[in-house]
Amino acid sequence: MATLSIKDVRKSYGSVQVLHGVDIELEDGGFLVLLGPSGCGKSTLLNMIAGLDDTSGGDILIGGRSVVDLAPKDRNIAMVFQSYALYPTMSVARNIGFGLEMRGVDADKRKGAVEDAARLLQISHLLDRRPANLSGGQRQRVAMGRAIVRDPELFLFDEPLSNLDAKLRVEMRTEIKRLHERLGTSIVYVTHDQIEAMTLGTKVAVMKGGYIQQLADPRTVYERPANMFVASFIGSPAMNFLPGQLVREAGGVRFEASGVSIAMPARKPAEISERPVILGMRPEELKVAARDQASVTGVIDVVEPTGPETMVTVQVGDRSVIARVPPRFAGQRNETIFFTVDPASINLFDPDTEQRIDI
Amino acid sequence: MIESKRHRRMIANIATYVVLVSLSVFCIGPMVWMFLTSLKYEADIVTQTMQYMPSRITFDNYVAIWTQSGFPLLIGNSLVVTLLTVTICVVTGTLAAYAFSRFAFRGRDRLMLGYLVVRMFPAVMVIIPLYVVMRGVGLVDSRFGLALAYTSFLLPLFVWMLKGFFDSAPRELENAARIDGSTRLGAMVRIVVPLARNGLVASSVFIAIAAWNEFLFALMLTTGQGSRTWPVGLQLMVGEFQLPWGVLAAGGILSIIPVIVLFAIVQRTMVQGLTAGAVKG
Amino acid sequence: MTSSASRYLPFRALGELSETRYWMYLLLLPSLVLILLVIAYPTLYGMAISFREMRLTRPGLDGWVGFKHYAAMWSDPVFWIALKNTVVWVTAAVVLELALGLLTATALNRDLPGTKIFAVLILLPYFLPNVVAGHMWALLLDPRLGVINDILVRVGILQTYKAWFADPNAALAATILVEAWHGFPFFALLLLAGLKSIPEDLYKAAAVDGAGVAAQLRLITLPMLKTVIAAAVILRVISLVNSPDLLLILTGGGPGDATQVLSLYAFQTAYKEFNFGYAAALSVVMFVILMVFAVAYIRISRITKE
Amino acid sequence: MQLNKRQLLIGSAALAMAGHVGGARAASAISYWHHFTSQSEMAGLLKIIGLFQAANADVAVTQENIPNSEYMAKVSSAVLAGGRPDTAMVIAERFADLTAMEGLIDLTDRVNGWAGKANFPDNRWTGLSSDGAIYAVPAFAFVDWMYYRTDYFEEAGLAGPPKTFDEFLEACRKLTDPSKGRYAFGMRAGAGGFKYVIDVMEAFGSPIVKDDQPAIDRAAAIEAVTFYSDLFLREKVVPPSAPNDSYRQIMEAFRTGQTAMLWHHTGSLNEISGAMKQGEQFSTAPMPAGPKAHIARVAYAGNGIMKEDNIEAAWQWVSFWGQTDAAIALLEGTGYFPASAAALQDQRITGNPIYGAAVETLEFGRLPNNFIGAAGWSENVVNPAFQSVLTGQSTPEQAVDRMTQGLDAALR
Repeated sequence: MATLSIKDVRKSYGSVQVLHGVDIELEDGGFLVLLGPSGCGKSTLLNMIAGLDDTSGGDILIGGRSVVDLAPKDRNIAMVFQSYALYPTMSVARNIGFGLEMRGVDADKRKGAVEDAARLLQISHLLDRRPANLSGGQRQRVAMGRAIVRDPELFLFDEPLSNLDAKLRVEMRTEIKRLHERLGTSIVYVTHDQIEAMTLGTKVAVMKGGYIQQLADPRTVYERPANMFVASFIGSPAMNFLPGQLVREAGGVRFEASGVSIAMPARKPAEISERPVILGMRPEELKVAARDQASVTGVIDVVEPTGPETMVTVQVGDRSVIARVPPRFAGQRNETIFFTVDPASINLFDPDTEQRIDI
Repeated sequence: MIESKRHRRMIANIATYVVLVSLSVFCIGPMVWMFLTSLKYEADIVTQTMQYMPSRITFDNYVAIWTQSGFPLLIGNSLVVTLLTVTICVVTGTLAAYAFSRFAFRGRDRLMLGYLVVRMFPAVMVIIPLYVVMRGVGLVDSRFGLALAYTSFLLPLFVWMLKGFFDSAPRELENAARIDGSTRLGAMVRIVVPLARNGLVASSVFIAIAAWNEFLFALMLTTGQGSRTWPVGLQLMVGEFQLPWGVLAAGGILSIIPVIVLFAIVQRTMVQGLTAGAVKG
Repeated sequence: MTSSASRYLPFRALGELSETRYWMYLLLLPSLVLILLVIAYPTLYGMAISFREMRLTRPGLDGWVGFKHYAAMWSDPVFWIALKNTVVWVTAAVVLELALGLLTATALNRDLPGTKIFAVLILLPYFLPNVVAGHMWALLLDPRLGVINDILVRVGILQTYKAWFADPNAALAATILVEAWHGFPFFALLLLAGLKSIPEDLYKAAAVDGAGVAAQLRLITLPMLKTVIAAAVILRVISLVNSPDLLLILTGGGPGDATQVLSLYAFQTAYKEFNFGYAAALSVVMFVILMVFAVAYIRISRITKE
Repeated sequence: MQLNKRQLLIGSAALAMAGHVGGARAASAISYWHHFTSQSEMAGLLKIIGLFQAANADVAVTQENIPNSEYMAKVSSAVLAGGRPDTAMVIAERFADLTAMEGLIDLTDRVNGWAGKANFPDNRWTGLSSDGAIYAVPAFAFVDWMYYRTDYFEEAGLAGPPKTFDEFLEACRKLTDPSKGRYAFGMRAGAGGFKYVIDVMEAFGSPIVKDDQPAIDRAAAIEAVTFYSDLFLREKVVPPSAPNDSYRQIMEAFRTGQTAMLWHHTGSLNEISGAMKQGEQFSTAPMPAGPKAHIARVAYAGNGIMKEDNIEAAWQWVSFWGQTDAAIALLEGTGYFPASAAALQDQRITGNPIYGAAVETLEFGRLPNNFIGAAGWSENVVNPAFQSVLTGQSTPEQAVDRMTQGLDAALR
């Protein structure tokens, strides 16, 4: 168990810079998720933490110790790979125990450790098999077993669930969370799946184009995204964006757009200039209301019940807005519909910089 | 519809067999003839009336080639040279192929092309200077020297082939091993090489065959019986005053046998190796 | 760390070295040294003597002569014939080998029962030394004792035995046939490996889309095999251009100059006339031709790109 | 690092001195390169080695057989790059090349002090001497002659073997019967065929080289090439395979009865005798005479010394070949004629009628052309030039011009 500090880490291949000065601090026992679309640099960052890639600059400390000059084997880390990377020529038991074997742990101790890990992951009955004879979920467990048996300072996960089918993925996600809670070891976890990020992470780093867009706990990332990229990348359906105008009024400000008028409290309304902004609101924050309470007015376009809830696509002005409403929604296409919105849940963005505006 | 599909499939199968059978005849026919020839008396070969099946059979030709040509010695030399060539290629070539496969460095493509380029300079002209170099280090007329010379044109081939096999061995496995406590070298030896084993065998067989069959270098770089290889020995026996056809044919048949034995042993591995796509696991 | 660490100390040290940035160069070092010693020096030496007069039988004439040999080549009719023959011979042999190899690989790839036996039978010629193959075919095609003549006469294709190596065109064709026989299994083997790595789904998808056999070959098989074909062709071309063995045994370049190729011409110039300077110049020209071919070919087919 | 030939030679000589050829038992061990390959040749050679060893227990001979066609290639690379043998077989056609590349050691003083010298008439030495210096000891001779099928001749009503080219042509016409698959003459135009092309040219009065200058008489040479190629092209008295027929093919054609006449030397007598009956089926005769000259080659082959290291032992070995017992052992094994006049008087030769034609040929036979570059010119120019006449790719005029140009280049 250890803290992880990434300080101004950069990476370039020739003249192409793929990471621009990344800074991250992870507390002891924390769970850091690196989230972003492919090509954002998250896997490169993970490989550099592991020592599989060299850094072009900056420093990485695990448990306060700089590791940039250490070989992967000397960093006391364990890693779970996307393709599991099980050694096809070895039995499951030997796969799990390989790291101990490399470190010269004697056979008896190794056996005990492997069995403990297997029990924890419920794969004791598979120990004699070859990886080729395992199902996807089983391989995943073996890969994790190989990581935990070593009791490292830091776990690294590289998109470990992306090769599993949807049902298994949910199952394994829970499993990983349970493991983390039991072992308490710090974890760095790379994924492009925002649900994994939300469910697993104590800290989420959203990355794009080699920059960290936002580094915060999952709730903050979801509710107070730093910019429009983060806002749209996280959440499904995505956050609704409506361009409009910010107007000052007594006791606060008001957002005005075609079919939309929302009053918002502001700490210092006097300092806010009247300007065009983009309003962002999560679909679940749109609550169906009576006409006289309405702050958003639109016409129903599509109604999609999913079972636990219903998605309604509404035409607001010249924009499409999605609302997540209770399951037994009775509205019809072309009916006019009214919503209220909790002003506290609303985010405003600068149309030019796409950054969040605090009011 | 189903009927016609089955019909079409059958036609395709028949066509496949026709192709395979005729190609086999094309390939094997000459060797069968060589075998029949090796069983005939010379008078039944050099004759005006063609004899298809030998009317009388003799094994004298085999006895003759075995006893008169120093055949066991020549074949032994060929084996040693082939083995040495494969060993040198495997040791140095595996390292190079691994480097080409795993490291992106400036000029990699150019260097790989360079490996190919060295194959291009005509053997005829390389031989004389090579002879000088070998002579300088006392390797003329030695099996090791000959193997070294073979390496010059077989190593590039080996590196090129093996790189492909390394490319298809997943990099993640190696990364996993490094994190598990192996060095790069350890990961290569323990994980990557075993994974590319079939490919290694296939590439080795290719160069072994080439070394086994080589003629020009062997002719020019060896003098004594001590290091002369089989193809040279055979050509030498043919010489100006010709070896009888039957004996020549017997020699030909004998020279395929070791290769067939080798191939029988490694065939499965080799085919698997050649067909190995990504190794999943 | 523990016992295993101290046991293999040299290996351990090498292992530590493998984590440094020098590792890559260390990996390349042995093969580079070998290639430089065994090939680069002799090659440069060979190039150097192409600018010298070096006739073993006229030691008095030794010395630098600049481009004399290259100029002589320009007006040497045999050189031009050999160049033409080399192009014809290599092209025809490689095309034939590629075609037969593709046919074989496609047939073997259908995995019908018995395929394994056929595969072994078809591969056998490749295992035969050139020397043996050459003499064997010399017997098969012999104008008096050759079984091929006998069969062709019996079947009625020929009236009388044909002297294959006595007629310029027949001689060239016959040597191409022998080379193809000897070399096509090489293509078959590589192409079969290539075919096996093409996902079955592609063919299924194409069949669903209504592509026939020809279209599947054109749209899937050939593009997917492109790299393998390119690599096989280039390796084969290099070895065919460079090795005179088969022709040395079968025809010695004759009749006339009908099967005279550059490698054989260089060999004869060097070892029959002892004119090493001119032979070296011929070799350099072959080298340049191969280089140009290889570079152009690699550019076009992009085989070094992944 | 750059090496010229001389440095190379010095370097390799030093190296050669440093590393002796093994041979722990005998006082000195010498190596001997030769191009004997057939069973009978090897048997003859081993017999000679046996005799030698019996007489000289302190010298061990290691023989290395090298195919005839690669012989000069090997020798030249040994000369160029080092690795010479102690002794080597030298045939007349290659003598000039070998001495020109400084491959042989001058033996004049040793030969002059040698008791056996008297057994060899002067013409035995000419082929193995250069500028008055002797470089090899004659051992045996290839005597050219003609084999012919006596039964076919009888069948065709021919009294005896042809004595002139006219008679030869006449006989050819009578002996050819394509319906029986029978041809009169086994022409060799494949490997080694140049020999007879040159013979015919000289028989028509065209010399090849005079005083180291090209001396081909264009008109005579064209006439000769026309005559010789017409046997194939117009008269069709030669098997259609002739352009690629080499030793093996002409021998097989004769042995299978396809051809009635064959030009070769005494060395093939054993092979033919093995296939058919001497006297009843075949006999031997001297080569027919051309319009201007009667040409048949008597090529003396000898043994030379290639390096100084073991020169005493090497000299013992090469001079041993000049002894009568050695010469007769070789003759009986192979049919190669002794070079020593003393051996020719031996009963084993004078008493055997089949050798009559050879003894007769010794009277008028010429030495082969012996100039620097002869071997390369013959093989690389004469052969393809003549073949291309046979295949219709060029005319006799073009072929002769090519030979002349090639000769100019070789001699310059």
